[in-house]
Amino acid sequence: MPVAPTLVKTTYREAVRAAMQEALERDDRVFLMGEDVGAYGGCYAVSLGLLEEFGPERIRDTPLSESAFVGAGIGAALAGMRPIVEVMTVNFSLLALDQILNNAATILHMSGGQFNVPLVIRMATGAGRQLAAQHSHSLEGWYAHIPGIRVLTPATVEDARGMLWPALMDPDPVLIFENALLYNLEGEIAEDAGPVSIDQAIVRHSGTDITLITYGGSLGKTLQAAKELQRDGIGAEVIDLRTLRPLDMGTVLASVRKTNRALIVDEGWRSGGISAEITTRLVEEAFYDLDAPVARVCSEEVPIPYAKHMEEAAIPQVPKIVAAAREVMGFDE
Amino acid sequence: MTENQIKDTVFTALKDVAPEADPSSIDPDENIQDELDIDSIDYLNFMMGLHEKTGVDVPERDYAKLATINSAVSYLVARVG
Amino acid sequence: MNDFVMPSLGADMDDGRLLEWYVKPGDAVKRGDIVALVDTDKAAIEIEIFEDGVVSELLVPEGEKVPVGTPLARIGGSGEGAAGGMAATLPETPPAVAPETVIETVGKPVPPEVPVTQAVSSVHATPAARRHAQERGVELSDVSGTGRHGTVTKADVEAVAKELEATLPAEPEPQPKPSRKRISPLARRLVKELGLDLATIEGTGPGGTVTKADLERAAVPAVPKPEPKPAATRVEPVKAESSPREQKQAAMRRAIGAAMAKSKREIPHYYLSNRIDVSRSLSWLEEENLERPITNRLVPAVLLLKATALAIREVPEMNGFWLDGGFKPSEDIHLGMGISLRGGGLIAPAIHNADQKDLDELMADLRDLVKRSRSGGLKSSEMTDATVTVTNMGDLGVDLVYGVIYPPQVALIGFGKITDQPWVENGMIGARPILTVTLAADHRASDGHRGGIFLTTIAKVLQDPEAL
Amino acid sequence: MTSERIQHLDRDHAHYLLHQMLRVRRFEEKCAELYQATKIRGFLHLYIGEEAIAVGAMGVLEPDDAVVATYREHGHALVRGVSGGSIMAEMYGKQEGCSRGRGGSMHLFDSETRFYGGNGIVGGGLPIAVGLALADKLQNRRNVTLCFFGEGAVAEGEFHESLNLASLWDLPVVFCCENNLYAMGTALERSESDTNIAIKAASYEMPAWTVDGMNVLAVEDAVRKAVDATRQGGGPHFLEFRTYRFRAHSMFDPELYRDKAEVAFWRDRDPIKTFTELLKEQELIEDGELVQIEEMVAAEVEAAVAFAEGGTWEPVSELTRFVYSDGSGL
Repeated sequence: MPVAPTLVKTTYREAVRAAMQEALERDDRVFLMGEDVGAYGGCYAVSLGLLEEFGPERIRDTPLSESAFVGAGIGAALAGMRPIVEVMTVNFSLLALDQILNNAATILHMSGGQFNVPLVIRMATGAGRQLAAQHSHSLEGWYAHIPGIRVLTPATVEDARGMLWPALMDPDPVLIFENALLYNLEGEIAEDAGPVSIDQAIVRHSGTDITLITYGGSLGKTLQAAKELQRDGIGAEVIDLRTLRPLDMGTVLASVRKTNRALIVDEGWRSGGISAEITTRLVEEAFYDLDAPVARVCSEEVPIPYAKHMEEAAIPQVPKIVAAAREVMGFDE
Repeated sequence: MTENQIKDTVFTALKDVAPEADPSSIDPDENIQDELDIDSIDYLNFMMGLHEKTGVDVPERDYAKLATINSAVSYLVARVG
Repeated sequence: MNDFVMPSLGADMDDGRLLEWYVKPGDAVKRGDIVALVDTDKAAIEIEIFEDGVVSELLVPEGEKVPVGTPLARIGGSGEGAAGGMAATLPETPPAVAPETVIETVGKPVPPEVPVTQAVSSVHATPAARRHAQERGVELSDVSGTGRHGTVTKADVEAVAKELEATLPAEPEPQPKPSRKRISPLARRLVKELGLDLATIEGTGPGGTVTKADLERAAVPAVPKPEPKPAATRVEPVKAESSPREQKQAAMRRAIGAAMAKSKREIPHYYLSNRIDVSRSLSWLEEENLERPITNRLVPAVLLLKATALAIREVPEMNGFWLDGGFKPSEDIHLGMGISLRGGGLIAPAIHNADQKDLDELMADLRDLVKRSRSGGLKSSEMTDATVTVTNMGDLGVDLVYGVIYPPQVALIGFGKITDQPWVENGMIGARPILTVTLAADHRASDGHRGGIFLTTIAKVLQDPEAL
Repeated sequence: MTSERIQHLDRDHAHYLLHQMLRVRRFEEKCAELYQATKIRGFLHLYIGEEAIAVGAMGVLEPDDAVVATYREHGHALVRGVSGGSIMAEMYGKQEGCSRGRGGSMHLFDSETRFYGGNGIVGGGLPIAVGLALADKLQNRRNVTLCFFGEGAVAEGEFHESLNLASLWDLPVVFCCENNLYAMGTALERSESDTNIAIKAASYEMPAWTVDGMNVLAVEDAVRKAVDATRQGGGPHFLEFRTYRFRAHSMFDPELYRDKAEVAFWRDRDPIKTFTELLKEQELIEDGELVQIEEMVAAEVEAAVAFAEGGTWEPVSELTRFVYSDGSGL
């Protein structure tokens, strides 16, 4: 008789930390660098304790110079290391955008396949903590625009624990976006939880009437919305994309072909966002399977405001998702 | 079948192949194909319609004898019992 | 003797104006010397020569603008030992080569006295002006530009279009787009697959949209969907507006116009024709029809269709599609049959696998298609499946068809009227029923040689009607 | 240049240096010609006038050392050991090119010689060089990374971030600033508050010297000292080479920003011309030998062009190869 795995209670934060701890133990080439990852323990306390355990050579505090230390990560990866570069938040990653876009994503191709860049860049993303416009971006869809990199958006404790190792073993640059609101998320995972796929979406809730497609910080809200829809007799299937590049359209299409209706929930802005990409692919590949127009719940097209009620109004919320789903189903509220 | 009935039959058969046309409005001595802009298939369907309604089997070589409404009517009058 | 040509100083440089010669005939030049000043779109740049020699002739006078690759001067063999030391030891430089692309478009080197700019430059027009010109049927070369550097703008095109309009009978007002029955893509697909009549199905979705649930309600057992959706219960049915026939025709006119404009714009047509003696076919057909009841009779067009289908088997380059820059031949032979609709418009529904059908089957298909075309009962797959189109205009008295290919197909076969004509055979002249068959084919997919074989094959097959 | 240095100049080594400089010069002259004949497209930035720097520096390196360069890098690649044929083929866009025709003039890469590319973004290579050096240090390898960039990069944040990081972490990288006085068309004094670049570098607590970049022996001496010290664990070093490019910034440059007298002044200091004169004066080379070297170079350039001409176009079906290591387009 198979033995059920022992489940342990953990948080998203601890899961990321455990993943890094494991990677540092398993592979000498792995090291962590970023702003305040060492002595401070990480801006979100993700790397707390790692400096003591692995020393300053492998847990490197950097100056506030995103371009230099992300570029240095690229160089170190080119020369055989497996760096984990932590950019404190996606908002600061813009200072390193040149390195990510012009170097990390291009060198393999520009060198005719001679040099690959096995680099992992982790960063926090998302709004919801009243940090106003400069600290609330959700630009993961933006990064997913770039061929040459892989974009992961772990939304669960299992994924936070399991995505790092395969990302480090991937020969090409991988960006991991951790929604800052998830760090306190609690969940149970197997004590020996291992790697998870980094190119497949997953069905988090089954249903037959409408497919809700989401990822990252919006997964919880979408699952909540699915529960409410259930009370109305609407069976919503919730898909967690998990990776924005590659986009696992196979899983999405299979679901939409079943439900014939799709709603995308994305904390990014609507115009030109990942939701637009998914919509387009649905139109391209499942046009004749649709029974209603594809719908989206995205962030409003404003810089995210500070005031709590305004911020809440700006980003996707459960009632909005429920209302949009009902509209797709043909309800006129 | 009276001549008028036959004429009605011709009109009905024509309407079947050219539903948007009004056969009664065309010159009964003009060429039907030209007047109603119908092609050989339509014409064959016309012949089949007449056959179905009157029992007359028009051989191919006689097609020219049914080129106008008047000639078609007289051709049929001579053959319908 | 080598030519010194207008150099290319960047991918965006198409031509340059020779502002000043720094050398004259008889001057010795050596590799690396600056010999002229050239004005480009960006700035005046001094240009250098890459060989040693003596300037024998200046081909382009100062002030003239010439395309990249145009010879500017002739350079004779190195009369003087130019530089000492390093340069002198270099291997002789091959003549500078003009880029192939320029040679193609510019043709021969232009003699200096010709004002080259006019001879080679095409009309400068803004993208909006180009589109507008196309829409309004205005030739860009007829428009004088008032924009920057004489660029033709949309306003310029509009001015010419207005002039043209004044001289032409007024066009009818464009009809509003006919309203379309709202139907979900899925339901649309199912209607087609199940062969349902959309007109009989009532839409109960938002705005009267027909959804899969509506098809289920229409008691169609083939639609699989066990559990009804809540949406199905509470939406008021809204009737789609019926569209007037004129609007439908105007829409069809526009669609044909768009397809044909695309064809003329993109497809390099070539045309071939053959006169065919169809006496054997016709007499065989007459015999055959004598024995047939009226319901089973054949029309000559059937023989032509069958002959065409068989010839396509021999010359498959006529059958298929030009897609994504390449020819995709089709294994199946679906003949699109050009059928004109009374009152205007043209459609070309397909007779499927025409080469595998006997004459009776083809006749049945043809009659069925014509009938349904006229009454509007065609399936959309029949409208889109054709792999090649045949148009028979003989019934209208047309002698010769100059076809326009229906994209993305690659050929159109036209049959004219069968008329008695003088015909010479074995040195003797006689009257024979003659049919002219024409081929309009896409030169990207085939060439005239294959096209010729194709037409000859049709002629040959028609000489042996029993075998059809 | 000290007379002592000249006294110790070995005849073969002198010929090597001259040969290398002529290789770069003639190769690039051919590039200019081929560009105007439209064989080479894109941007073409020529190094003519600055050859002494790449030649003086590369001779000092060990095979496992790394090089990061800029978009003006034909000379660096050629002297580092990337074959002329594969460089020329790259500029032609042929798949036999050192980057399979994916990079062109600005993006020459070669794993054999640890040549980490020409970089098309000013300052973009500095952080990568820091990272390469970090990896060598973390893995206890005694390699040195040589990072070339122009003085225009000094205005970029990445210059300061990278120098700071390299110094802070004591990394084995030698920064080689090729100061040719113009960032495209912007003269140094029009873009820097303090035009003494070595002083700026020194403020990051690393040894920094200014070197005559038109003198191949001076370059060689300086790079040797810096590389040796860095390899011994002396941390990053900084060299500012004063030099001048004789040609326009790129092919499409009317050179409105500098006057001809200035160009003539620097041309008079042509590193090849002055070094040739020196060798003749010291009787380290004879006219016959000079002709021989030129012939060798001409043959090499000719062979490179023939190789590029004979190269093939990569099939378009391979377009999405090398976007990801597994060959997928994702």
